[in-house]
Amino acid sequence: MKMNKRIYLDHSATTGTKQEVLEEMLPVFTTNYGNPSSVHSFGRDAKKLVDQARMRVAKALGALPEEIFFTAGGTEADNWVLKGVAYANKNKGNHIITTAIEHHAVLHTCEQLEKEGYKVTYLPVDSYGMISLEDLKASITDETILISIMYANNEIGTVQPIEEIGKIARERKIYFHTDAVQAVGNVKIDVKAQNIDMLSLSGHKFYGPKGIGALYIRKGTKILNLILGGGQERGRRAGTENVPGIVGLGKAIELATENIDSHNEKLLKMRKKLIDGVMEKIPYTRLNGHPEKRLPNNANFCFQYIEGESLLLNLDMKGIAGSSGSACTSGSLDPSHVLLAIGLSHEIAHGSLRLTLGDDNTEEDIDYVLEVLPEIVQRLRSMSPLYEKVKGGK
Amino acid sequence: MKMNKRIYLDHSATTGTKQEVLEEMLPVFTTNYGNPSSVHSFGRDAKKLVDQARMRVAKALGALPEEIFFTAGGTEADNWVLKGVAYANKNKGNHIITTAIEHHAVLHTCEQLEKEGYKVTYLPVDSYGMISLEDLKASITDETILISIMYANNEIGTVQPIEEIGKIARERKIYFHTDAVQAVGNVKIDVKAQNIDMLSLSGHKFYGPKGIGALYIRKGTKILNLILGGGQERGRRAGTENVPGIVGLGKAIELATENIDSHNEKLLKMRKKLIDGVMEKIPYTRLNGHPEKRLPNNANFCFQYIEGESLLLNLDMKGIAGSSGSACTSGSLDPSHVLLAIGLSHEIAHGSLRLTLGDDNTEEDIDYVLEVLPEIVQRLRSMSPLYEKVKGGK
Amino acid sequence: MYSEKVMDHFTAPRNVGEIDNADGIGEVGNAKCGDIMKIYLKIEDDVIEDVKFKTFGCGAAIATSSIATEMIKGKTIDEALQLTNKAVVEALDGLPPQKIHCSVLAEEAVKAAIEDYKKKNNK
Ligand SMILES: Cc1ncc(COP(=O)(O)O)c(C=O)c1O
Ligand SMILES: Cc1ncc(COP(=O)(O)O)c(C=O)c1O
Ligand code: FES
Ligand code: FES
Repeated sequence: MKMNKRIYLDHSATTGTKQEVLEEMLPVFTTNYGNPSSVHSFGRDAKKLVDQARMRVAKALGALPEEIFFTAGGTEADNWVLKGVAYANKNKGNHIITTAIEHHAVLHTCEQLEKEGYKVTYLPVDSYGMISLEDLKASITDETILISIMYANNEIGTVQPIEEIGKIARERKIYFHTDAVQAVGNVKIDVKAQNIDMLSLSGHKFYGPKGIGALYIRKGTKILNLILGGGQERGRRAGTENVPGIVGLGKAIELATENIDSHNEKLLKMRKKLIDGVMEKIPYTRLNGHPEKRLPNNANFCFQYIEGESLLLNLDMKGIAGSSGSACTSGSLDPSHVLLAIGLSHEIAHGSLRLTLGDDNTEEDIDYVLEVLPEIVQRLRSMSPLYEKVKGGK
Repeated sequence: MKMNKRIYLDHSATTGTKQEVLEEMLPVFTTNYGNPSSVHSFGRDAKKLVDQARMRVAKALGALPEEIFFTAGGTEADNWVLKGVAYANKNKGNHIITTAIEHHAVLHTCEQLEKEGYKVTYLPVDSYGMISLEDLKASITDETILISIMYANNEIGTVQPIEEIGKIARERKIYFHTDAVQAVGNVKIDVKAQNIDMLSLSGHKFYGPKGIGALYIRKGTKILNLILGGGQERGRRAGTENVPGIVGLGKAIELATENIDSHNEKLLKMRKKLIDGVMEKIPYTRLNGHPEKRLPNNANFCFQYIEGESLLLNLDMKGIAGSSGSACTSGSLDPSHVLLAIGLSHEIAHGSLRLTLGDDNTEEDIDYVLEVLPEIVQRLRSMSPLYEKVKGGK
Repeated sequence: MYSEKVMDHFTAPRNVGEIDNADGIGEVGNAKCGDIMKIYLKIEDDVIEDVKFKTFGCGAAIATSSIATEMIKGKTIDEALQLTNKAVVEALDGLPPQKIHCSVLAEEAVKAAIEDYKKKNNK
């Protein structure tokens, strides 16, 4: 099969590493390859690089450098927060509040904690994927030790009222963690102003490398370690530092936060064109997520009567890379828990398509999608026993 | 300070990434940057790369590809084994056997498990750093669920009788894990022939990238997950795969195992020259570790009457990078637990120097060390109140 | 992920559509992933003269529907009843393990359509 175009519209799954980021990483592989724990010059050079990256991450979040801890990614950061805070604060209580639409890194860790005797409240969301602050307040008990609510959802892009949540948590003296893996680079973050106590991020979501992330932990937060061993990261996270990854993460977050306004402006314009075009050209289509309070790069649709995987495969053959919350793509039996949580039926959730824009996309990419997608949907619908009934009924 | 030479003799701390390894990684950052879980061509390309790397790792160990799981490094692999096996086999027993000279990734996790009610036996070692098989047999009880013994020690280089340990474990139907972080690339490994059930490794110790490692888990082994979240690594280790890191690890382990004979021959020759030279030129010196059963790249000395950190700093000023088990370099109050376990006094352990050779070293490097080191030791000794007494007594 | 054969039947599915006044119609749903397959048969003298399908499902579901219709066309209903999901998977040069259940859908849809025909004709 000859493929002329490759249009990547799956930036929420992962992004390519920017050239400028890679260039800072390269000498760290082959020249400044020392172990930051070593006493000699190779080690000191490496340590300087790690310190510089830590400062860059801190600056991007409005945190102090000593509040930043590097991890192997967003998943490890999420696991660390939940277990670390739960185990360290057992004496204060055993209740955790989160939402029904968190990433599995949070949800599966919560389920594990439930098995160990912790109580977890999974806040519901409305049809836009928003939690209710009233629900949150009502769910707080004297036993509540942690509120963990994602900044922005990875599937439908809905952005939660983080500042308000932070205020409520601070008033009640409960730790507040936010999984900001999808938010960094798309949303302006200030952990102090927003009363965030802990925040997870992952390099490969904002044009940095894969396999590196960070956890911001406000000074004074009681949290146990997750990964035990050597004294790296000031005794909080063991394992030889991934120095090239850390350097890349530092550069990537600097670029992402410096350029956030122009980045967002460009993405919002493309997204509007995409959403308007799809909604206009394809009937029986629904936009998932909040119409305004959503990530600037996220478009998520449900096309009734068709199924996500066959849609993705067809798009792929036309060179377009997207994703779907369909059960058929996930290898699990149910479609995405996020789509179910916003109230979609299994059948509708089945036909979801997520297109997430990035810095490398152009207006022409959108034109091409708007040319190709309606045809594909039409073709799949013509094969669908469900669509037949609708047409018949018309 | 002008530095003419930089001679890296700290390859057990970390190695630089080989050019050939880096070259395979580069396109994965910027071109084949897909998420291996994605349905589209970017995802499939990434998945192919991960599968290829998994095959390379499997081949190097004599394992099956489906027995290899990628982690963020040796530390995570060690944490995973100990917690995962302990929690999964609670019903069978609560006793773990390890050694007094393991890496902290193993030791600190064992200490954590002890707090949770598990019993841990730390086998002692002889003055060469060898465990005794009789001790091992005697320490096995009906409650023993795991034997975790490192393949080769990171400080003194002593290589344990892995095959014999594997046999004992298999006969008693106890899981056997070995931390082979220092062994891979230096020692020939065959997990099936050696009856190894689990094995940890870390890319940056054999000219691969930092921040990537792997755990081999023999099919059928009962072990719980450590990092929870998405369904990556066939549901066993969550988190978006570090694809460039995985590709680099695969290439590095292939190179390391292909070239092991010539690598070892070269290192052994240099090491002999180094050890013979040092022992001959510097009095009151002791070689730590086993004289023969040791890693081909490891030389570890104790120079009486001087302290490791000042030695390292002096060497560093001459462009030589080494390491020490001195308390002053470790940030902890005690010198290396390994040096204490082989029976050294605090005072002697204080004066240790580890020089670990690598592919980039030459005979000239050794000549230079043999020229510079005796002078430095002499100078430091001349400043030492302890040495004064010795000389006085002569 | 998918074999060339699967991709071929997925991109150019054979026998898509409906048959007016079909002699037998089978519609089955896949309890596992919520997908639906519908098969229409035109039968004369217990021989399947024509067959069409419609499917709401993944790539594997579409490909299995397509090849299953090819495999039963021109066969007697007794022969068609012998069709197994295993035969369908083999004809497609295999399916990924998590997609085997999709082939069960094809087998069930064929059987349901023949049952429908038998019931209508009191056989
Ligand atoms: C919201 C959210 N949290 C956590 C993660 C996990 O990050 P990683 O896969 O980099 O570990 C992801 C991405 O996969 C995500 O989108
Ligand atoms: C024997 C041994 N085990 C485990 C580790 C931990 O590996 P890493 O630091 O890559 O996580 C090391 C190296 O630091 C080691 O030498
Ligand atoms: S029909 Fe859903 S997985 Fe195949
Ligand atoms: S004398 Fe300063 S730390 Fe040892």
